[in-house]
Amino acid sequence: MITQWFFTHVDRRGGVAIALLVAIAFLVPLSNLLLPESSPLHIPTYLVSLIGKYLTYALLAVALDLVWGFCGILSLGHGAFFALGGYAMGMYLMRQIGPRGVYADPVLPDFMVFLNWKELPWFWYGFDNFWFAALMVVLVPGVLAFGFGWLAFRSRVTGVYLSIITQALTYALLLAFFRNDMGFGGNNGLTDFKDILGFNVQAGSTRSILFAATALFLALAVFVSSFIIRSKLGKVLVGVRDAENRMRFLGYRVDRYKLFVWTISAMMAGIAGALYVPQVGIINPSEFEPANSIEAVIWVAVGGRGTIVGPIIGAVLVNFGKTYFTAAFPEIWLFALGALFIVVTLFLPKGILGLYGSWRTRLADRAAQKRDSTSQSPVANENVQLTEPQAAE
Amino acid sequence: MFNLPARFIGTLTAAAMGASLALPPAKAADDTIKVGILHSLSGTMAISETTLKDTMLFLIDEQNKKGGVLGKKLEAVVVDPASDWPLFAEKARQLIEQDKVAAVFGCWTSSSRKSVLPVFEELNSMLFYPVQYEGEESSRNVFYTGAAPNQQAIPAVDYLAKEEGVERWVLAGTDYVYPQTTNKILKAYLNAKGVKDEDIMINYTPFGQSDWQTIVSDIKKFGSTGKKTAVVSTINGDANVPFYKELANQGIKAEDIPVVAFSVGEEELAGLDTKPLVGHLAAWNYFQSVDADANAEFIKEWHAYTKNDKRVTNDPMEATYIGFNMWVKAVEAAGTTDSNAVIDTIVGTSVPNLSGGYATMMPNHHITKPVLIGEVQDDGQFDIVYQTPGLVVGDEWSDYLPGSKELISDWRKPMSCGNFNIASGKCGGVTN
Amino acid sequence: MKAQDTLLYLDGVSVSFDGFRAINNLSLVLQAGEMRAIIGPNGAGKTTMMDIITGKTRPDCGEVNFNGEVDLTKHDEAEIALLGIGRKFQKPTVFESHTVEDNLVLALSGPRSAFSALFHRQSANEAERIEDILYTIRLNGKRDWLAANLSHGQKQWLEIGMLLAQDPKLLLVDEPVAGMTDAETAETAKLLREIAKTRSVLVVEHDMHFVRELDVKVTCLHEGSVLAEGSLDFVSNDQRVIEVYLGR
Amino acid sequence: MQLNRSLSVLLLMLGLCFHAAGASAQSSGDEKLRPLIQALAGDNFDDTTKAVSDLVRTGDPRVSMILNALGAGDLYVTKADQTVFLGKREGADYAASDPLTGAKLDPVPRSAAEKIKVNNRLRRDIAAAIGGLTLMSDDIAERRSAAEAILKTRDPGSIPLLDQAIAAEKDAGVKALMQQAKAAAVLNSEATDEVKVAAIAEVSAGNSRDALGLLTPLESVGGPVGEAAKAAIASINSKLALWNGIQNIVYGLSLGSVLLLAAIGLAITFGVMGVINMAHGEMVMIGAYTTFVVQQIIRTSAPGLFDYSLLIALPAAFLVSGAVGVVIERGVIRFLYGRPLETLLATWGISLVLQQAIRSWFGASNVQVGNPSWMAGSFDLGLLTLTWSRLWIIVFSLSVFAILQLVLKKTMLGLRMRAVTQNRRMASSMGIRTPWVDALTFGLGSGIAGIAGVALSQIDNVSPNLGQGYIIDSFMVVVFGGVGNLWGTLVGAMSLGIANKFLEPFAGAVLGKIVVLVLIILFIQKRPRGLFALKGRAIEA
Repeated sequence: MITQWFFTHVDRRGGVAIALLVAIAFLVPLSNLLLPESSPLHIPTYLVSLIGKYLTYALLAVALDLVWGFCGILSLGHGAFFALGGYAMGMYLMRQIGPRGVYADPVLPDFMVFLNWKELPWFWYGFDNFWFAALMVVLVPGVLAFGFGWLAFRSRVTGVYLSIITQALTYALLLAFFRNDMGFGGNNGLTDFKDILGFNVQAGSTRSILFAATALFLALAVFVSSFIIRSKLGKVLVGVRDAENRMRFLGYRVDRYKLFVWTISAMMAGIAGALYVPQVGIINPSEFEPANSIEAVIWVAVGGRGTIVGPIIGAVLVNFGKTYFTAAFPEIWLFALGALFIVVTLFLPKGILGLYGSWRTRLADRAAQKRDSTSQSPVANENVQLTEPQAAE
Repeated sequence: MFNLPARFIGTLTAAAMGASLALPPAKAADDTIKVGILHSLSGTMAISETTLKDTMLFLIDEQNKKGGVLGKKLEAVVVDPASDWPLFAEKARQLIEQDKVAAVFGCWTSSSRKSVLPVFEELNSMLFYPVQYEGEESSRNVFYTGAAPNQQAIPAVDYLAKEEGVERWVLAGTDYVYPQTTNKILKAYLNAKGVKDEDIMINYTPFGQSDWQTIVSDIKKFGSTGKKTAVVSTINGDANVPFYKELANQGIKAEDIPVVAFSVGEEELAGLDTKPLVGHLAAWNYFQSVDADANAEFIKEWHAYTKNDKRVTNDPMEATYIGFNMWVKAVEAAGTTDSNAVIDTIVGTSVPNLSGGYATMMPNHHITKPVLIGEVQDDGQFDIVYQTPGLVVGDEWSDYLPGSKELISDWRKPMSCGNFNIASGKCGGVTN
Repeated sequence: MKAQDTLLYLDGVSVSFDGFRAINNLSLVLQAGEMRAIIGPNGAGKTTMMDIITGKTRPDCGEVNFNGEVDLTKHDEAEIALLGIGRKFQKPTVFESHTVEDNLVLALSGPRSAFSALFHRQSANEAERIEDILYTIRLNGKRDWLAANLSHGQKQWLEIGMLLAQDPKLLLVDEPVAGMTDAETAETAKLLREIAKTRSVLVVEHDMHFVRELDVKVTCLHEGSVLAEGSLDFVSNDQRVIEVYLGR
Repeated sequence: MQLNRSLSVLLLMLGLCFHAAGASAQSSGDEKLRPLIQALAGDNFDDTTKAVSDLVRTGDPRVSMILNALGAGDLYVTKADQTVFLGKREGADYAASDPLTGAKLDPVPRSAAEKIKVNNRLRRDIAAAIGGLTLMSDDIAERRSAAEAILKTRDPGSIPLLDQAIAAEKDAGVKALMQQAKAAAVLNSEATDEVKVAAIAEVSAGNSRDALGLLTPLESVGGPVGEAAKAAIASINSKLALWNGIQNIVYGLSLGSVLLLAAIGLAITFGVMGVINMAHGEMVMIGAYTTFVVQQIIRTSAPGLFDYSLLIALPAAFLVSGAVGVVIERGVIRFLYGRPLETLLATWGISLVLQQAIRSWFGASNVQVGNPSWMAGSFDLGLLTLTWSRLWIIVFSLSVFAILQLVLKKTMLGLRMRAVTQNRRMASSMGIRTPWVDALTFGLGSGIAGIAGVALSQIDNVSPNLGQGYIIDSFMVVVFGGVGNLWGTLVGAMSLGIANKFLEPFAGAVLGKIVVLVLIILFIQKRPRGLFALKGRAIEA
C-alpha cells in the first residue's frame, strides 16, 4: 500500500535516488564505525564529514531547483536562506556550550563577553532549546522568504529583476551579519561548538549520525519535491515557468503559487544550512556571499535543472571537483573550474542528466523511426527540457 | 549544431570526472616529513596570503639545503582554501588526516583560524599562525607568531601620545572582529590615560570600502579643533589603498594628522605612490628596513629564491620565518614530529628573529617581539622611528577587556590550560 | 437596451502610454450570447482593449463593466478569468512542456488554490469533459503529445480548447487564424460559430475572408475609438473605414 | 612645542638683522656651521632637534637649504666616520655632495651610509624654522608656505616678524594669509582682550575649518574673548551645516560617477544585449591592468610622458578589453543567445578564468598605478574639499556617457546595434550582418568597461579582485535604472551615489549601504522594471 502510494508520487529516477540515499545513510556510518581502518571498505571520518557537507549542498541545490528548474524563478540569493538556517542551528550550538566557553560565562557566548555585552540580546532567547532552534531553522528562512516573495511576486517582479534583488537581499544580509553590533559574532561568526543534543559534535559517532540525518533529509527533500512536481500544483508551476500570462488568464493566482514554492524552497535551504553547521563546525557571514549563491545555481545547472536528481549530482560533482582541484592543482585550479562551467553551459545545456535524457530520447527516436517513419516522437518524455522561457524580456 | 562535439566533450568531461573520483593517493611518507601550507591562493585573501605560501616554500627549500629535519627532507603540501572559510576547515582536515602532515603553517584572517581551530584540536595537530590578530584566544594546538594587540596597538598609541603630543584620536577600522576588539582595548586604554570620550571618534566601514571621501573629510573636521589629532587605522586589506589615495589627495599630511596603521606593510604600500604619504606610520614587529645582518641575509636569499629583487618582505613573513624555525628547533629537540612531544618541547624555544634579537615561544603559545614604529618613506619602505627597549610578550587575554582581565594561559604541565581564571583559581573552559 | 442582456459594457475608456493615446474614449457594448468581430488597422487599439477587459492594463479613465454588476477595473487577471472571461493570445500560448491533456487539465474550471492543486485528484467528471473538449478541438488522437510538438494550427486549437475548459461566459479571441491554412481557417470559423452558440465571443481579426465567414456584427476601431459598427457590408461601405483601413 | 617658542625668539632677532648679515659672513660661517651640521646626525630625535635650533641660531642663509634637505630625507651620514653629506640614490651608491658648498664628493656605497632620521615632529619643527627663515624670501611660493607654517604653529613669537613681512608684502593673497597667521598667533599670545577680539574677527573671515580649530580652545575662556569666540564659532557652524549638505551632494555625484563608470559597460552588454555578464568586473580589471602596463612602459622608456600616461592608457584599455570582449562573444556568448540565464553561468566561469590568468601573470598582490600630477591633490570649493582625481572622474564619466549616447544615436554602428537588438530577424534580412554587430556591441561594452578601469585605477587598488568589488553594484545600478535604458543607468548611478552619501553621516558606512540595498529591493516592488521602464502594451506570450 505504502509502496504504491510512494510510487504514484515519485518517478523511477527519484525512487532510485531515494533508495540510494537511504542506503548510504545507513551504510556509510556503519562502514565508518564498525569496519576496521585496514578494511578496504572502511570510510574514514574525513570522508564522512566531507560527503556529509556535499549532501547539505545537494539539499540546497534541490531546493534551488524547485524554484528555478520548475518555476523559473532564478534566485541568486538562496545562500541567504541556507545561512539563516545555519545561524539558527549555530545559535543553538552556541548556547549548548554554556559555561564551557573560554570565559566560562554560563549564558553569554564568548564573543559577547569579550566585546563587553552585558546580557543576552532578546533574539537569542529560546535557542538553548533544540526544538525551538529546529523550528527557527525553517521558520526564519520561511518567514523571510514569505515576506520577500509576497512583495516581489505580487508586484510581478520577474526575470533578471528578481534575480538581482535576491542578490541584493543576500548582500544586504552579508553586510548586516558582518557587523558586530548585530550580535551574531561578526565576521568570525559562531564557532567552537561542543555538543548537539548532548553528544559531542566532534565524536565520530555524532558525525555519522549527522551524516545519516543529512542523507535522510535529502531523501525526504527528493520525495517532497517529486510529490509537488507530480501533483497538479507542479503542473501549474511548470505552466508558470513556460507561460506565466497564460496561467494568469486561466484564473490562477500566479503570485500565490510562486510564493508557496518559494517559501517551501527557502525552508529546505534552511534545513540544509542547519545540517551543514554542526558538520563544518562554523557558520559565519561569508555564507551570505553572493558568489556562494551563484555557485549553488551552477551546481543545479551542471546537474541538470528541472530534474530533481540532477542538482544532487551537480552539487556533489562540482564540490568534489573543488576539493580535488584545490589540493591537486592549488595554483591553477580556477582555470579548471572556470572551464568546467563554460564547457557545461556550451555543450551540456541541459546538464549531466539532460545529456543522459537526450541520449535516451535519441535512442527512443531511433527506435520509433524504425517502427514508423514519423520523425517526431509523440511520446511524452519527462526528460525533455524546455528552452528558456522569456525570462529576461 | 553541437551534436558531435557535444557528445565528444561530454564523454571527455564525464571521463575526467570519473578519473578524478579516485583521490590522489597519499605517497609513502617514510622518506620525507610533510608540512602543510594552508594559505589562500585565490579569492579575496590571495592578495596577502600568496606571499606567505612562497615564503614557506622558500623556508622549506632553505631547510632542505641544510639537510632537512631529523635527517629527512621536508616536503611541502600546498592546498588552496580559496578565501572560503569552510573550505579552510575541509582543507585542514585533508592535510592532517589524508596527507598526514607534521604541522600546518597557514591562515590569515581570524575567521579562517576560527574555522580550522576545532579541526586542529580534534585531530591534535599543530597550526602556526603568522598574522597579527585581536587576541582573546589560546589553543594548545595553535602557535600565534603574529602580534597580539599589546604588541602592536598599545605601543603605537603610546608613541603618538608621547612623541607627537596627540590628544584626540580617530579609531577607524573595517567592521569586523579584529578592529572592534582592538578599538575596544584602545578605548579602554586611552580612557584609563585620561582621554575623554569626546576626544575619541570611532568609525567603521564595510569590507572593500572604496569611497572614502566622506570619512576622510570627517577626520579632517574632527582634527580641526586645535588639539593634535591622530588616526589609528585598523582598516583591512584592499580598502587601504583607496583610503590612502584619498588621504593623499585631500592633503592630510602626516605632520598635521598622522595615521598609524596595523595592517599596512611593505606589501600593501607596493600598490601605492607613497610620496604624498611620507610620515604616516605603521606599527609592526618587523620592517624590511630593519638594519640587522640576519635581515640583510634573509632579504638577499629571498630575492635570489624569487629571482626578483623588487619583491618586498613584511611582518607576517618574519612571523612565518620565526614560526617555522621554532618548529624545526622543537622537532630536533624532541627527536620526533609527534604533536604531543613537539607541543611540550616548543614552549621556551628561542630562535633568532630578523631584527637582530630572539623570539621565544611563551607558555601561552604567543611569542616575544620587539615593537617597531615606522614612518612611510617615499620609496615604499618604512623608516623606523621608535623601537621598544625590550621584548614584549604577547598578551593573549587583554588586561583592558573586562571579560578577560582575570584569565591567563599556560600550556606547560601541570597547568596545561588556555584560560586559567586567577580569580576563581580554576581552568575556565573545557581544555581537551 | 436592458441591462441584464448586456454582458460587457465599456464607456469612455481611455489609456495612454508615455503620451501615446492607445485607447481614446472608447465605448462598446456586447450582448450576452453575441459574437462580435473587431477589425481595424495596426495600432488601432484592439489588443490594448483586450488588455483592459482582462485586467492586464488599467484604463486612465472610463468604465468597464461585466455582467451588469462587476467593475473589471478593480480586478486582476486571475479574478477576471474566474469571473468567466477567457482570452486567447495573438501568438498561440500553450504549455509546451505539458501534454495536450495536461494543458486541458490545467485549464479546467475548478478550485484554483495552491493547496487544492497540491492534493488534486482527477474526477470521472473531469475526465469526461476533457474527452469532450479533445473531440471538439480535433485533438483526441494526440492527448499524450507534448504541446511543443503540435503544429501551429493545432496549438491555436488547443488554446481555444483550454478556453472552453475554463467554461467562460465571454471569450476574447485575438487573431485566431493567423498563420493557418485555408482549410484550417474554415475549420476554425466553424469551431467559433459552434462555441458562440453557448457563450459570447469577441474576435479580433484582420482576415476579411474569415470575418465574412463568421457572419456577425463588426466593429471597426481606429486610433483607439470606434469608427463604425454594424454588419460587415455596412462597415465595409463606410467611407472613413475604407479610407483608414480597407482602402489601403 | 617648547622648541617653537625658543626658535621664534631667535627668529625675531635674526629677522631684524638678516639682510645685514650679507655674504661676507659666509666664509667665516662655514667653520661655525660644520660642527652643527655634523650634530644633525645625533643618536636620537632630541639631539637632532637641538642641532636644528643651533643651526637656525647662526642666521646663515644657507641653513634653510640644509634644513630642507633634512626634511626631505636627503641628508645621510657615513657609518665609518660620521660625515654628513647630501645624498642621492644612484644604483648601489649614493651620489654625494657637500651639504654646505654643494661640492661633489666621492659616491658612497649604500651599505656604508645611513639616512639621518626624521620623524613627524621634527619635520614640523623644520617646517616652522624654515617658515621663519623664508617669510621675507623673494619667492612667493616660499613666502606662502612660510605663512602657512606659522598659521599651523601659531607661535606668538613670530608676531613682530609677521608685522614686518606684512608691511613688505605685495601679493594680496599672501598678505591675507600672513594676516591670518598673525591673528592666529595673537590669539595664542598674552595680548589684551581687545586685540584678541579683533583677531577673532580676522580669523573667522578666513578658512572656516582652520578658524574653528583656532577658536574652539578659546570658547572656555571667559570674558569678551570667550563671547566673541562663541559667536564666531556659532556662525561658522551654521555655515558648515549648509556646506555639509552641499558636500553630500558633490560627494554623492562623485560616488555616482564611479558607479556610472562601472555600470555603463554593463548597461550595454547586459542592458542592451541581455547577456548577464558576470565577467564585466574583469573587463574593468583588465582595463586597470592595461593602465599599469602602459605606465610601466612609460616609466622605463619615456618617463617624461608620465603625465600623459592615462591619455595613452585610455585607447589601449579600450582596445584590450574590447578585444577580450569580442573573443568572449565569438567564443562563448554567441552560442547562448536566447538563453540569458545561461550566459550567467558561462560568464561566471570566464570571470574565474580571467581572474586567475591575471593572478598568474601579474601576481596576486596590488600593482602600483600612479597618479599623474594633474590627478593629484585637491582644491577647496568654499568649505568643501574636492580632489582633482574625483573631479576628473566626474567629468570623465559624463563624457563617456555622452560619447556613448552619440555612438548609439548617430553612428551606423549604433543604428545597426539598435536594429539588431530590437528585431534580429528583420535586421538580418535587411542585410545587416548580425553576428558581426553582436561581436562589436559586446566589444563596445567591454571596451567601455576597460576605460572605466583606467579611471578606477586612480582611486582604487589594482589587484585581480578589482572587478569583484564592482560587479554587484553595477548590476544594482543597471537594474535600478531600468534594463536597456542608458539614461536610467545615469540617473540610477547618481541617485544611488547621493543616497549613499546622505545616509553615511548618520547611519555609518555599513548601515548606509544596507539601507540603500533594502531601498532598492523595495523600489523594485514599486517599479518592477526599474526607474526608466519602457512602458507600452508589451503583450508577451
